[in-house]
Amino acid sequence: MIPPGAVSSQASDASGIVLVAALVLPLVGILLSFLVAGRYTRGMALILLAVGLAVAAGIADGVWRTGHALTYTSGGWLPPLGVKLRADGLSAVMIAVTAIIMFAVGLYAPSEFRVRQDKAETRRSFSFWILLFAIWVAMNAVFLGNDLFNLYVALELVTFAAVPLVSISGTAGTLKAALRYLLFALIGSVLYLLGTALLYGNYGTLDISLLSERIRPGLAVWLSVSVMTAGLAAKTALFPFHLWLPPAHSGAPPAASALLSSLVVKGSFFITVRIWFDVMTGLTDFGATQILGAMGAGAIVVGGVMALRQTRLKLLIAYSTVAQLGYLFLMFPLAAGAVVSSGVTLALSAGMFQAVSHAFAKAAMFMAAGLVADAVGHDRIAELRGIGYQLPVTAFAFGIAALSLIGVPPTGGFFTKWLLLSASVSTGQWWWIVVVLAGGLLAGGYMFRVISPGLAAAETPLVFRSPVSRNREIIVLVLAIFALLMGMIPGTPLELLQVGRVHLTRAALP
Amino acid sequence: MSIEVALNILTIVAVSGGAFFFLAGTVGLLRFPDTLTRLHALTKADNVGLGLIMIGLLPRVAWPFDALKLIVVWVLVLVASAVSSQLIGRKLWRGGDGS
Amino acid sequence: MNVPTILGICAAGLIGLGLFSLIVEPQPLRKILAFNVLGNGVFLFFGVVARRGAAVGLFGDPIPQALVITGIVVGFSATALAVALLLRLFDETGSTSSRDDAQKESKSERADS
Amino acid sequence: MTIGVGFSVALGLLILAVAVFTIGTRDSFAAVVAFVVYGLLLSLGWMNLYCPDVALTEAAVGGGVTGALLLNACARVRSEKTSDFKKSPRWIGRGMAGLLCLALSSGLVAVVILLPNPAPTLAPEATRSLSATGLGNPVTAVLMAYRALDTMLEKVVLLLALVGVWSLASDRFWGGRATFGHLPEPDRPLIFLTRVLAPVGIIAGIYLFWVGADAPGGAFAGGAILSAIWILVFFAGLSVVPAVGSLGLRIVLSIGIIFFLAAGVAGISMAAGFLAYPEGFAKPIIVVIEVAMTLSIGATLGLLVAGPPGQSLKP
Repeated sequence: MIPPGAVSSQASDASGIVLVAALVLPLVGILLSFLVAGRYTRGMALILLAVGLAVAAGIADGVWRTGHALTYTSGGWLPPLGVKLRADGLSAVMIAVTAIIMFAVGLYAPSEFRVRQDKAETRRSFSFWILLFAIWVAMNAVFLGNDLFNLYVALELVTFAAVPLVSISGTAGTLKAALRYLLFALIGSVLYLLGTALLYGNYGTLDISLLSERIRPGLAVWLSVSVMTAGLAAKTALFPFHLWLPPAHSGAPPAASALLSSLVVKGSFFITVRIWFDVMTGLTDFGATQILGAMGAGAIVVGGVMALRQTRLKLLIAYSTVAQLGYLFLMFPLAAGAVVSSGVTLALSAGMFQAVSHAFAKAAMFMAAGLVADAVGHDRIAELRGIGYQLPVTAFAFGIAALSLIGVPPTGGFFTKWLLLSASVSTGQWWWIVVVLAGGLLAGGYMFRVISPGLAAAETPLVFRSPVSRNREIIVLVLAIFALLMGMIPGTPLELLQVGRVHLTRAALP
Repeated sequence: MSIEVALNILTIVAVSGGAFFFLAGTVGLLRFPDTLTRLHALTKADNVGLGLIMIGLLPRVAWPFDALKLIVVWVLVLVASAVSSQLIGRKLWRGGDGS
Repeated sequence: MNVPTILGICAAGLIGLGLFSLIVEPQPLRKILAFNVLGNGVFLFFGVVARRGAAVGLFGDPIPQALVITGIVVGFSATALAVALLLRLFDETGSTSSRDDAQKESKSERADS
Repeated sequence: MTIGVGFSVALGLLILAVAVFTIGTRDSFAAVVAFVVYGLLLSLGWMNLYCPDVALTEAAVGGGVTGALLLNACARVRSEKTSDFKKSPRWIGRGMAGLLCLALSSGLVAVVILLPNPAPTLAPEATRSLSATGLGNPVTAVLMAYRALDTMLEKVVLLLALVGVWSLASDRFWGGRATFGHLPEPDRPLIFLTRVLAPVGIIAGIYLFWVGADAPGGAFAGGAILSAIWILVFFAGLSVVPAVGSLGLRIVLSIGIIFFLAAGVAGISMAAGFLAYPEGFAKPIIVVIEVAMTLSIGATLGLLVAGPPGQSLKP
């Protein structure tokens, strides 16, 4: 059926069908683990996650080969009436990262989430796998959405998938953390929805591409972008809205923490990028982006200082997430200060590169911390002396991830910082250089606090409660190596990130 | 006087009367001293008020479906309010607090 | 002044009230109520937009109406999840407060910055 | 028109007043009751804006089921029913928050007054494409055809909320039944009411969903009414809440998504694409999906109010 007003050739872009697969696959996973939960879940999950890798590769390949964004119009109803899915370079990269980390988490997921042959489904096994798929569909929906309300639903999917993961262990502390997280997330999404309403009321469309053509500066746009950004910042745990993150991320089981810290917070960040770069094309106000950058700088400093003061490994990693999220927001002032379009590209690449390399490094770190905590039964840093000799693979993986967060060459983190610094230099905003360097020093400091006792010789070896699975150690190591590789093969991902960008600074161009 | 005018007058009188009873019931709810008397004011006055409004509206709607819907609504509200006030009263009788 | 404008001003008031209560209210149950007041304000704003978009014989633009219906159900889901968390927390600790540790943290943070 | 404007002013003031009371009163129970009133007044507001579909959904979900949920919660945390202002931020913090919210409200008022004239609208597009869907109610067409993707994902949100609520159970009760906290012994009048209301409610729910294709109504309003009846049946003790481990229950809960997804995928080969319906069959397919959705919504809303399982199957 070709609806009136729809252009058939665009209505079902054949190559765009792979975008649908990225949504349908995890949905099937949710339904199957809801209905036939039990001992088949894990095997089924791993198959679906492996197919997911192929789908992600297909999207990246499609975007790369065609050189422009893939689109798919749901139901053949063209915007503004209908909803369009769109994968540009940013989406393709984030979908691929999500698929890789999902697969790793699926393999890593500890035995408490598996169901033995003779046992019935447990609460944790039931919830965990459904929520894993839920995070997957939510993230893919965020990355593919090209419609503000569709993105709202995707944001809510993220919330409803992430909050129960925080409280899955059911202790009072995690319940508290989950409730606080939920309340923050709800404020965030309702503010985002308010901004959506303002934009629709003024421009009569929710489609990002159409909106960017119609949008004109004015009170309504200014107000809607402010409330949306504030809401999304609350969901991303950007300083000063970061208080919910450390207890939530450190209280969850390690497999869940890895998802929350590496992916979930990037969802709302990604939508912020969409709004500032794609909706507000060329309207970004330099002063406003300085505020966003200042919040990022605050996050880097406060997160770093707080991480230095932690005595528990998982809390330290969680505070390091607060700090690392700060770097993401430096891209807004750097892009707004750019006078040529390549400067915008540089800033955008720096931010997205940080998102990706932090995702790998942080997932590896939380999983490594989980292995350590499983083995010795606690995560008190002071009592982990000599762990490096007893769990060399895990410690090595943790070390690589730490080097990437600090920004030591040749890791992905180094490359990110290098991009940020060159963007700061080229736009003459020297103050961000200070922040980036200070952040690196702080990261060096708090990571040293973990690594130094870990590599010290202990008089008595630590007693392990349970042996550490070699396979799980290798998964962690592979993720850490991804964080490392990001710094060595920067060419292709950088070009891929640029595919489908409608550039960018209309204001910057004469 | 045509039938239409008569129906109009019926509607005006009945709906105004109904509104008055609602008002009286609400004043009772706010001014009476304890739960039982408030309950009394509310249920009595509101049921009469609703009945009057229904009578006033019946000539305004299409026969038979919309009118039947109105009547069903009225009956359901009567049953629900009777039962809920009964439940509140019973709770009080068994020694709940009267606040 | 017409009907949509009046209800739009009402929506603006509800949004401010709800957000204020959400920020300052310490009790989670009251925060949940505030979230609902705020959410309904946003929905009402959509309704104003819908009504203003009346055209071609329709009394309003159907798109925002459909968005609100979706939004109401999502808002209810959120309320249900929050209430379940709160009740479980209450069973576990005898209190619904999610704040005490937050205040401690913010205090210690103020101390070092 | 002036009487209409006067009515709107009064209604708007009343809504604001009830909202102020909801937020300001110290007694949480009174606040919840006021919130239910607020929901009902908002339904009137929606009728005032000529949005009957939203009014129905708001009355059923926003006021009704949410009210039941919050009242139940309030009764269970009775011991701390008064709002504790000592713990709230100091007056400087409150003042800052107040100023911020006042600024937001003022900005919004300005935006409302400055909204463009004529207002941008998709009503013409929505009407023009209506014939292709075979539906008469444009709101249903938006939900089930134009923006079907959102509706489907939102069904997933609803299911996830339930999974989240269930995941808060104690491990020992897993597989068991939800308990609504602890229900009191049902009273005889309540049982009588339920017996009278249940058949009427089921008919009303089905009717609302059925007319939704062409008139105000639809799966959400219908499902909400079915759930309300279901909750009443539990309260009256006429039936037990199904166990979370029951496969039948899980099929009912997910059948809306399953049908939606199946129709969507079938559209790839049999129609213009994902979530497109084949020409001439749009309406029957939509109705079938809506039947499944109404069932799923009713069951999910009811179980969301019932809470996590708190009673194991084996005593």
